[in-house]
Amino acid sequence: MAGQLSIAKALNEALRKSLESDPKTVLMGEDIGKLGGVFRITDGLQKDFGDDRVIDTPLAESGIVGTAIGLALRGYRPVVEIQFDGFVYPAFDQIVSQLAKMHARALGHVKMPVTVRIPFGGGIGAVEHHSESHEAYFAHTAGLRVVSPSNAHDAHWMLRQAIESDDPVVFLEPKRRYWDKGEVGEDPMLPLHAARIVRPGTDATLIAYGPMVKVCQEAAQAAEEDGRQLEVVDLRSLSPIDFATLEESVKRTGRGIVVHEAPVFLGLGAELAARLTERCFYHLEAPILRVGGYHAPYPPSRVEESYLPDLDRVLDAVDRAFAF
Amino acid sequence: MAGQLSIAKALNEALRKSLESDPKTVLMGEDIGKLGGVFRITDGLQKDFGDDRVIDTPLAESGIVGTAIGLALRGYRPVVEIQFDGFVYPAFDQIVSQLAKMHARALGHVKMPVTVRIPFGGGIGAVEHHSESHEAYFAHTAGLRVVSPSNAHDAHWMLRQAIESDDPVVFLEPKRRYWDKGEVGEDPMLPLHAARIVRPGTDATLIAYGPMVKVCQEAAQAAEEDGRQLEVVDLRSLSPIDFATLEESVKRTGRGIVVHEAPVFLGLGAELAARLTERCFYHLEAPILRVGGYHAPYPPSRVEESYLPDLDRVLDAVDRAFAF
Amino acid sequence: MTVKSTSRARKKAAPGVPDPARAGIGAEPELVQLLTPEGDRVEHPEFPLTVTPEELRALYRDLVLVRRFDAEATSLQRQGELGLWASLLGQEAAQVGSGRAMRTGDYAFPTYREHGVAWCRDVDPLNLLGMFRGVNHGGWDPNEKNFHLYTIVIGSQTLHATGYAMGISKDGADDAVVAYFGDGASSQGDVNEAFTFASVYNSPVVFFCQNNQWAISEPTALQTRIPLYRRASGFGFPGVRVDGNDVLAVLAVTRWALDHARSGQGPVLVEAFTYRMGAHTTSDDPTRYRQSEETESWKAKDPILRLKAHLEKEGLADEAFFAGIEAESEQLGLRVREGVRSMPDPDPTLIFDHVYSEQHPLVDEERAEYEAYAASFEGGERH
Amino acid sequence: MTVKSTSRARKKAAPGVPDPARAGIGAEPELVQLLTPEGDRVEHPEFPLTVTPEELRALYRDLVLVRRFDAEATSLQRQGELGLWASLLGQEAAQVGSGRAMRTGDYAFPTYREHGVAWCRDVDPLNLLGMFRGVNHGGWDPNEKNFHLYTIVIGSQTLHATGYAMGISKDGADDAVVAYFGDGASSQGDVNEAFTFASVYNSPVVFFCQNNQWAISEPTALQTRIPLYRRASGFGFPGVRVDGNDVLAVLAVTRWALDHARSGQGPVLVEAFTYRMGAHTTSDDPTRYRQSEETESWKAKDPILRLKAHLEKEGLADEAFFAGIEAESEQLGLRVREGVRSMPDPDPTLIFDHVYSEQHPLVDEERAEYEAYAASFEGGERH
Ligand SMILES: Cc1ncc(C[n+]2csc(CCOP(=O)(O)OP(=O)(O)O)c2C)c(N)n1
Ligand SMILES: Cc1ncc(C[n+]2csc(CCOP(=O)(O)OP(=O)(O)O)c2C)c(N)n1
Ligand SMILES: [Mg+2]
Ligand SMILES: [Mg+2]
Repeated sequence: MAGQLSIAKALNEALRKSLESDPKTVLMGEDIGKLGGVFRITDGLQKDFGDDRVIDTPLAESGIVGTAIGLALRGYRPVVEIQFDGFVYPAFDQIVSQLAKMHARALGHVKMPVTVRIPFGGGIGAVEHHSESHEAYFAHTAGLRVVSPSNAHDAHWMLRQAIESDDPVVFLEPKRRYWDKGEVGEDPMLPLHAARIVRPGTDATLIAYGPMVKVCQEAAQAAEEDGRQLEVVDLRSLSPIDFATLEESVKRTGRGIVVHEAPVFLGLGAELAARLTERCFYHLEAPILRVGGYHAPYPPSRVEESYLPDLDRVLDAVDRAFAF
Repeated sequence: MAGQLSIAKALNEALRKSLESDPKTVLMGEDIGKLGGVFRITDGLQKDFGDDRVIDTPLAESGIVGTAIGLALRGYRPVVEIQFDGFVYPAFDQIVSQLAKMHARALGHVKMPVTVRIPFGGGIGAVEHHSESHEAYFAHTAGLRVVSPSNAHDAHWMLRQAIESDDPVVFLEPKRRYWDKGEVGEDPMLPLHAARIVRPGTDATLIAYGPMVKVCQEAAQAAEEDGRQLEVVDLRSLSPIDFATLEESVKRTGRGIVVHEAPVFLGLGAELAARLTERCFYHLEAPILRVGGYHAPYPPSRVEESYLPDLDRVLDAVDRAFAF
Repeated sequence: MTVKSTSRARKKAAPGVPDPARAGIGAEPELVQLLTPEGDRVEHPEFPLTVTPEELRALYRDLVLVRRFDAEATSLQRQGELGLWASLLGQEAAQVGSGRAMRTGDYAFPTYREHGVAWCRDVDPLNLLGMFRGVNHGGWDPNEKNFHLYTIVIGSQTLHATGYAMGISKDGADDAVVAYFGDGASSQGDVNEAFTFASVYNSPVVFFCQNNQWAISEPTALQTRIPLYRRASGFGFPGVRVDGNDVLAVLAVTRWALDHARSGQGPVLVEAFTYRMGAHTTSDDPTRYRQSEETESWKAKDPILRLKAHLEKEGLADEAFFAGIEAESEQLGLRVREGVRSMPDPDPTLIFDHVYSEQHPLVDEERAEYEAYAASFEGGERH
Repeated sequence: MTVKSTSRARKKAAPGVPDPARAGIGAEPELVQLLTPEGDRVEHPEFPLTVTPEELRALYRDLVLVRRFDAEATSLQRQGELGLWASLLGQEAAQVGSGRAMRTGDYAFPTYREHGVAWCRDVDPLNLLGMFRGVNHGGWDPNEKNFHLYTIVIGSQTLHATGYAMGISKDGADDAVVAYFGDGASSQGDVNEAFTFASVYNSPVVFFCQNNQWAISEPTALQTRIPLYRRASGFGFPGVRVDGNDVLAVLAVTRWALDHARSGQGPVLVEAFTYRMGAHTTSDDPTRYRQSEETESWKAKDPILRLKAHLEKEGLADEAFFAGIEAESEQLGLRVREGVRSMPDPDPTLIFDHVYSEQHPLVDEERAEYEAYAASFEGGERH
């Protein structure tokens, strides 16, 4: 790609490339046509590819995912946009009972190359239902792949890889980072489900994905001033998880801290902590700690900063890890 | 109650008592009237309380939960039956976005005393969608309380306590144990959200709920022959979790093994392992291990025995815990 | 069987198939209207209405004040006092007409745009602004004015309304419920399930659909290929399309519908045919998807102008009256401005306050952690 | 407005309100029938049908063999060879009539009861039994015979069918889809969303509702207060109620509907008015909720007897023919019995085989763990 792109633009380019390279690729969703989606991720695509391939749908999420499944059965490769995280639940049955299970039900005779794009997470000062992090529901669901990019390069290439995958992929877009810019390289560099060490360190491992990677990088930066070298791992893939990379890192540093916006209770950090503890038991100087949202509905925006993990809460957890 | 009751009968009696004691209690669901529900849990109740209080509904789960919410707003206390675990997903939006959040949305001005009864779990040789363990979806959702009894006494009293609660409760019934009989005492003995040590032991703590409690008790029995004293804790409440009881037990035994039918990956065991490790770090002889379902759709019934945790798989985990 | 026979059958059926192009097209014979855009009263055989001059003036006052409140909120959003606003501009008559048709004991289940209904239910306008400012998610007591919390997840509230109506039947009360929703919402499974429950249980609920022609950027033709009010016929209850910019017609039709519902005849679908004059919300940009000509053409149907024209033609209101309303709306604007600006930010511990109504150890624990953590900052930032 | 006016309006509307008691009541004027229960041919102006004696005999054969297969499966369940069976007894004509109306390129989306449709699509009956025996969840290749997997979650498949039909339109093909569902399913949000998508996109899908009067223990009146075929009118496409026990009428109506759909006129709803003669499934006990009189009364409308009567009256089939069918159905029964009994149990590692189509580290890891664990048993149980 030419130079620096925002995550939003990198996604838009990825959809364009996918529409160009495979005539069976179709986009479906609410307001994705003329409007280009409420976040403009599909901006200009209906104009260029026609409303037969960039399809504005009736206002019904179960209908969107359910008909996408039917299109996939007919040989299409639908990319579905859910307008906001909080509006995917009406489609939950189609995602969990149909999309995720169809391949197994058919003993492999049919494939479900459906990508479900969801802008997720908070920090944008929105009203209720527009700031949720529900990745755990999908990651717990066998049959789905769940990924989330943290930067423009990954946003572009991971979306293309997700669309090319013959399995259903829930693609979680860090909406509050849509306008962050970054270089988009000429090739993906990593397979879809590999984690990436975005900052090497020796004293503790910060594990994050999507919007929290940036927070962890800032925390690591600040920690350096306190003389602590924190390693930061961008998970990228939430299901499956690249435990090999994580295990190597945590065994090296002896400490792990998982950071996500989703509520801590049964959030992704629970699985990361449980499994890494099992794999690294004798290397741990402290338990794997978790920094995340509270067990409460996402709060009104005027207090969301207190709900969301930030640099200070991450460093507070680092202190606790060292205090053990 | 008079002597030994099956779990099914204990539940039926609990519903009867609730209908008698509070005129605002109403039961809603598919086939709960003349048929008495596919598991006969509501047997005879429509006959005795009328179809105005024991309501057969149209075949639409979102409609059932959504109208139950409306009835609650009007001052009723609905007890909803979802016919099988796999059929709750069409109601997921109403449960997660409405039922769970209404109290907070109203800053406490309205209450949601709605109980959602769901027969859950496998082992009954059923077809697809009839054997799922999806407790993690609900436990991860703030605003809901999630409980599951393992015996007739708890089935009876916990259901009555759930119905009396002013918060929404997801009540998970261990369907494969419906016909197990047990004594039902004259009073609950424990608050709804307390765990119970059902077998004291010194060497390791087995943590289970619902259908797996029996398996763990049998495993503890067998382990005794190998000279191992396993403590068995019946969680009873999945959200909130009685961590005080668990922490005390695991610190005492130094080992913990969580057993559930749900897939291990992001199952309830993940949260239990992560939190207990944090609380008991220096007392652990081994990581908290998990025995559960695999990351796969619930399999055809002819192979479900290989999917479900059993005595041998629990003891295998115990061996691994001791081998650390 | 021959091809001939099937094709004949097809020809026979073809007329029965409605033309998608007709979806949402206005000025249909079945559109109930009692006041023309020019402000002239017309009669409708099924929906006669007698209103006193006082009532007419009161309705005019509602319309003007509601519009003023809405305009104030829009500018407060521009000034950064609100994070978002969903304007009802153009839909005042649909909301005031239906709101004024309700009795005190009736109950309204709104979307996020029913500011005019809230006004008629006597809900303090400032209550509506909390969620748009981000200090709460609604937070008022729905039972105080029988006006439920705003619902953002499209369609959900129609089931709550139906359940509430089922409760009314159980209580043997003669109240009724109005379930508000939009043209886009008509596609949601929940709304159609509400139609089924309400019709099967014959519940006292009026489904009030404001067809404002748009669901964000999507025209109604993307939700239905026939006029929306006809949806009701598929579920076995009456549907009526009313001129949503005619406050008198909306009042008459909604009164009839509520009476129909409360008298044990079950649900009614009212389609108020109107127009969203502004953006979907303050974050929306309608120029990307609709022609200004369309918006212009609807200006001529403005709900306030036509009632004003009527009052003037009939000499039912004088300068003093209009001046009085002007002054009153200035007052309202002022009160709203000051009220919003002085709305305090909530304490962060609000996060933990109403997750459950009963004690919950995890919430207590996280609250305690949060408070200890927050306390550690006393005396300035750490980093 | 006066009470008088509203009450007048109410009286006017009352007739428009259907009587719930009428829901699902049969023998209505609009019921399309071409063959009376006595076996006499009648004409229907909109659905003429010319069938050759060969076609009639072929349909009779289908009906008999489908019923025989179903009976065999029921007894195999009793013998413990199947864990469950959902019998189609009584619905043979609805399924054979619609199944035979389809072309090879058309596509069927069944529930869990469409054994007769599967038969017409030339699906090996043994394929259907795997999920009821518990050796798989379906497992056949849907694209081999354009017959999708059985769907258990009520209503879901109507959206898959609609999406598939959207794909047909994109391909510019003239195939069509039949989406099967039941009277109970008509209440599900998914089914009504399918109606919206299909009508808005004008997709070539026939919604084929077998109204067998019951959803487990619930009569159709609990799902709708008017005849189900009228649901279509609320979405703007044609609905037809056909005698579901009349294979000729179902054939004619479904052919017309498919032709209507494939010729670019969009969806059709066909309500096949029939009856579930047996239990919901082998685990159900209908004596708890319905009268044997009702079941008896439907015996007189048996789909097979009426076609047999017709063949005999018209002298279109002789003893030899009927004897031949008998022999053939014996053969089928034998083949099914032996086929089921010799169905091998799957290897437990099937659990891991098709979770994903591409490599997945967690599944690989759990498979390896399972295999190592299973291996540890070689040489007998541990406890
Ligand atoms: C389930 C769900 N999906 C998507 C959205 C996002 N959204 C908010 S308003 C809206 C359009 C609603 O249109 P309509 O029902 O006509 O009401 P209007 O906004 O025109 O008043 C959409 C798609 C939502 N709030 N809920
Ligand atoms: C979403 C969902 N809810 C509940 C069930 C349980 N269930 C299985 S069949 C059935 C009744 C279906 O009735 P109908 O649609 O009339 O089809 P029929 O069985 O009569 O052929 C029910 C409630 C289910 N399979 N799926
Ligand atoms: Mg609209
Ligand atoms: Mg049925």
